[in-house]
Amino acid sequence: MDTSAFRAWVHESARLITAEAEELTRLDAAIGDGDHGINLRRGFQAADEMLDKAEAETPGAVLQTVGRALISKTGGASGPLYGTAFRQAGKSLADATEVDVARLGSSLEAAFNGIQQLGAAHEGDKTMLDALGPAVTAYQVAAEGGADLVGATRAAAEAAERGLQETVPMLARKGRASYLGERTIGHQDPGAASTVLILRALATVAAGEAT
Amino acid sequence: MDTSAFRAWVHESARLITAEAEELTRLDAAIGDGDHGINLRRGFQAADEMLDKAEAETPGAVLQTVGRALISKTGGASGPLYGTAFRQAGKSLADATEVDVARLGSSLEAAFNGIQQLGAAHEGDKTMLDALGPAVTAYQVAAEGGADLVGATRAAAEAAERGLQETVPMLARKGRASYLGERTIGHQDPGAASTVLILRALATVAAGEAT
Amino acid sequence: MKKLINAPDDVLTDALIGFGAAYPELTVNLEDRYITRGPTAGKVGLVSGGGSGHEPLHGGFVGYGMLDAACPGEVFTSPVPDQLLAATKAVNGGAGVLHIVKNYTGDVLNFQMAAELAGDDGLQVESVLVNDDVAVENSTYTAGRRGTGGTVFVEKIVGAAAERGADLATCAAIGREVNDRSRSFGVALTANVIPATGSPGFELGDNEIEIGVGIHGEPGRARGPMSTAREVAAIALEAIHADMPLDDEVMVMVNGLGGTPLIELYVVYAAVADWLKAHGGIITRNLVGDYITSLEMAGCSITVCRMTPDLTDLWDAPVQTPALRWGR
Amino acid sequence: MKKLINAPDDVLTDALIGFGAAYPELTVNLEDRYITRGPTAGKVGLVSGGGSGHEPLHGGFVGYGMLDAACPGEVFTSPVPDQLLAATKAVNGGAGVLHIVKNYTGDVLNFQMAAELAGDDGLQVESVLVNDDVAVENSTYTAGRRGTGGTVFVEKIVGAAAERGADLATCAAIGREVNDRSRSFGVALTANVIPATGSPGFELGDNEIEIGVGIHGEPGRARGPMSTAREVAAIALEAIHADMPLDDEVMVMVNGLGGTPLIELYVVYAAVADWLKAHGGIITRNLVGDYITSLEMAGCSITVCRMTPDLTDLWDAPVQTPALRWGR
Ligand SMILES: Nc1ncnc2c1ncn2[C@@H]1O[C@H](COP(=O)(O)OP(=O)(O)O)[C@@H](O)[C@H]1O
Ligand SMILES: Nc1ncnc2c1ncn2[C@@H]1O[C@H](COP(=O)(O)OP(=O)(O)O)[C@@H](O)[C@H]1O
Ligand SMILES: [Mg+2]
Ligand SMILES: [Mg+2]
Ligand SMILES: [Mg+2]
Ligand SMILES: [Mg+2]
Repeated sequence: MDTSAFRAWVHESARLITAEAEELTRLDAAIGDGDHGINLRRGFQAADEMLDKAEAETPGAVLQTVGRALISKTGGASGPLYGTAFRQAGKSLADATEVDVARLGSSLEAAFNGIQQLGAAHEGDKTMLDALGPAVTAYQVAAEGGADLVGATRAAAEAAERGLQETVPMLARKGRASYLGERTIGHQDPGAASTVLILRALATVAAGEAT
Repeated sequence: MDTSAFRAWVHESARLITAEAEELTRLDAAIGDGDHGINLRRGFQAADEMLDKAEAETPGAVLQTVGRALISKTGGASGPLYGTAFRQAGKSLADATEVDVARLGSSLEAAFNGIQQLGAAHEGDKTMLDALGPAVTAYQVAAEGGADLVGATRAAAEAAERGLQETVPMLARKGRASYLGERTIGHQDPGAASTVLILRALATVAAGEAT
Repeated sequence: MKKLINAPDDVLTDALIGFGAAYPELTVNLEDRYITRGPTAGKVGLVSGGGSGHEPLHGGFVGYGMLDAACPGEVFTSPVPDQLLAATKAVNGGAGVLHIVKNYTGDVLNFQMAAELAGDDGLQVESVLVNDDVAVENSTYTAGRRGTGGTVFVEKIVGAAAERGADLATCAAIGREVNDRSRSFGVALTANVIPATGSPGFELGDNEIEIGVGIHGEPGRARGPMSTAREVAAIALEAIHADMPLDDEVMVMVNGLGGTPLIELYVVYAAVADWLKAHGGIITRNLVGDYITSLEMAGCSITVCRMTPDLTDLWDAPVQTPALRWGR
Repeated sequence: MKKLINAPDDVLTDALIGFGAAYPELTVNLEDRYITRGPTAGKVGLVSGGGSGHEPLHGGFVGYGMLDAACPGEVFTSPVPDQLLAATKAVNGGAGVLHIVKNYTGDVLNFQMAAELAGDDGLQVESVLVNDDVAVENSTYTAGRRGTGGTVFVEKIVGAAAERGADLATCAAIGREVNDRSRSFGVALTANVIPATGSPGFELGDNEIEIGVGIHGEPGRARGPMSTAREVAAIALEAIHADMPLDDEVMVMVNGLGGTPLIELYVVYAAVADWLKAHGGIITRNLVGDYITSLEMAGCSITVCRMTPDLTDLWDAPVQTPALRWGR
């Protein structure tokens, strides 16, 4: 994937999140404060616009620009978390102008670690990590099994989707949802749902299917 | 009517107003602020209790005690108006220990004048005067025609009831209802409705039917 | 009915007990139902009162620089002459007592009786009638305009004058001047619920507002569709402007009716400031918050007073009450 | 949705414009979204912030004796690091800046990032985390207790200390002490409506209350039947008492959540005073009113702080902000 593919990923993410903003907000209303879709729409639209104007000439620069934009514009818990994820992913790409399967894998891992360190959540706490964690693992398994970018990103997106479903029976232990304790059981985690969208956008772009 | 009959009138008025408080309040909610029943129940119950303790030994003293109690306890527009009515009626009886048809008639007229002077309303303004005015007239016509206390008070109560019905098409020009202008048309005036109850209590007592 | 009360009949007593506990610098007379800071020798005493449910009015305005006593009636019911008389006597410092009365038949009659009784007892009593609500046509066919937000301005400004030693006639004259220069207009988004009845004062559709509502939920000029803060501000200011030109130095109050979040009042204030600017008005002083409420009603009222340098000076004078404090 | 706004997306901007117009003594930076009174040379700068919808918190507490700047996020959404950083720089008087942060993941993370960025720029930044809400079990299985009413106490008391020249470490220590001594508990009678979504945060039956509700409408410990003010006060105080004994000198805030009439808060305050008296508590200071709200939610929260003579002295120190004023 080259710089323009990474730009396309961000654009497609913004498009999907905008389209699904109400659903994300609805999920957050059930176990949080009902603003996740609003927050991410604001953040990703800003990131997309900022990117249009920015001279980000490497994939790493693109992701770091997005990270900063998300941090500056999103607010809430998800802003710093996703912002950090994109910044760390971008940093891990250094100056590369072309990103191969392995490199993308380690940048996804860097994203995971960034969220993990900042938010101090663990898989099973019913957060975005419960979609991202399985996705990173599935990606790496696929890549080690010889999958190309298309296959590995599809595996990641699918694993994220399964991870999202697995948040349903979980009891939230981080973020605002944790105040609800038992009452979070039976609901999807909104952050896990947005992670699915971002990874779906990645798979779409890798497959060359983005609009 | 002797002192104890006047006491019985007050007691019967308090009973009727308490029984009809919700209906009076409902009428006031439609074109006022929904407290007429609450106000008068508070006022008449206080008057009734105060009378139990007071050494009012003439009909005039009874009515003046009631008037003072109504003024002290009712609040709203109706408190001073009814309070003044009872005080003026009481004053007009001076030291009489027994009140005959004619004397009761002039005390009702004193009550009317008291309200009229204090509130500066006229018949037709959709107030308690629209029940009391016709009642006073009917009482006097009956008395002049030779009716006894039973007949004259019955005539008064019946005329008040008709007067109340006639408030329905009227446009309120005094009190809180006046702010509604046209929107008062089609509703009974709450103060006219309470006047009917007080006069009905009088007729009941005069007929010796009070419980 | 969902209210933080113990029983509908106990609301006023319980609230007075709580108020007294919260403000130990004031005295609550539970027997005679008034709140006072006591008499000040040689100063005109200021007494106001009216039905409860408009808090902080009037109890919240008792204190240095404003009222000497407030007489709360039952919710939305005017106080009775006895309590007004007791309060009048309690704040008499020898220079007479001024009654500040909102123009409602009940308030007017009860204050009038109290004033007569006080006069019988040899007290000098004057009264100022506040009737600033332009939503009511001021005709001979109504009880006249209602007293609403202008009351806050009257109580503050006369309070300052009294504190500075103005005599009874002067206090009354200043009060009347403030009233003459003040106009209000209110809009409700939801109805309030009187504790004693437990049901809403009126029914409003999901997309309806009551335009020109009174502070007891008395219906107004008309119902209209829910509109923006800018439109609501324009409706209110146009109604006021039609009655009193707003193209000069004015003081503005954007007042919450009890159930409106403060953030919305800021939004309305921005719209009011904009409208006035466009019409040549200059806001020299303002209040934004809940000052004269209508229980939990959502909505706001806008009050404007055309200022003079003297009135501004009195407005700026120190005030120390539960609800208004500055300058000392 | 019935709100006095122009458009859901414009609420914060319009409110900031209105706030700025209403309080010309403060500066509203619309670009970077903060409210400030500017830096004071040699004084520790105090910055707080959080989602909007809790007015007067925090903007209403900017001024002499309290905050130097407040950063409002979108409604119920924490502010972003950029605005926190801009505000931090704007109030730096050379003695460092203290961040007062309510314990919500979003607030914590955004403030943390801002502090790091400020540190990179050579600024000295400390932060105090407020987590006073006993309705949340303080366990390793949650994000920890929420910051609610105690924030008002922390901001006022640290504000006084900073004004008197306390250094950054001392300000932070005092802030933590106030937080350690403060506990809150909230009860909702109705839900609020976020402008951007237009629908209630939760559904409550006609006879239900949410016990232990958060200031964003986060559900609490349990739902219960509608009960009296006395019972509500007892539920809240028992929950607090179980966590921190209330048998000593305390400051109490009875805070309205936005849609509750002031008269009801007085009734609750009477119940609180009664309960504390019966349990050996002595109220030495109090606040009754809307200080940290949740849009139009009906209900109240009760916050208690165990006082020391030093804290009382700082509490009594002069404060001049839109929402709290005394002593100068
Ligand atoms: N400590 C954390 N670690 C990882 N993810 C978290 C953490 N806290 C919250 N989240 C994620 O953030 C999501 C909520 O984001 P959002 O609604 O935008 O923020 P807020 O909770 O501040 O309103 C949750 O669904 C969860 O996935
Ligand atoms: N000026 C007046 N003259 C005579 N009766 C009046 C006048 N104003 C009001 N009333 C009567 O008072 C009644 C309302 O009484 P009430 O509801 O107890 O007082 P308030 O209007 O203060 O709430 C009206 O229905 C009307 O009959
Ligand atoms: Mg959220
Ligand atoms: Mg009435
Ligand atoms: Mg009334
Ligand atoms: Mg949020």
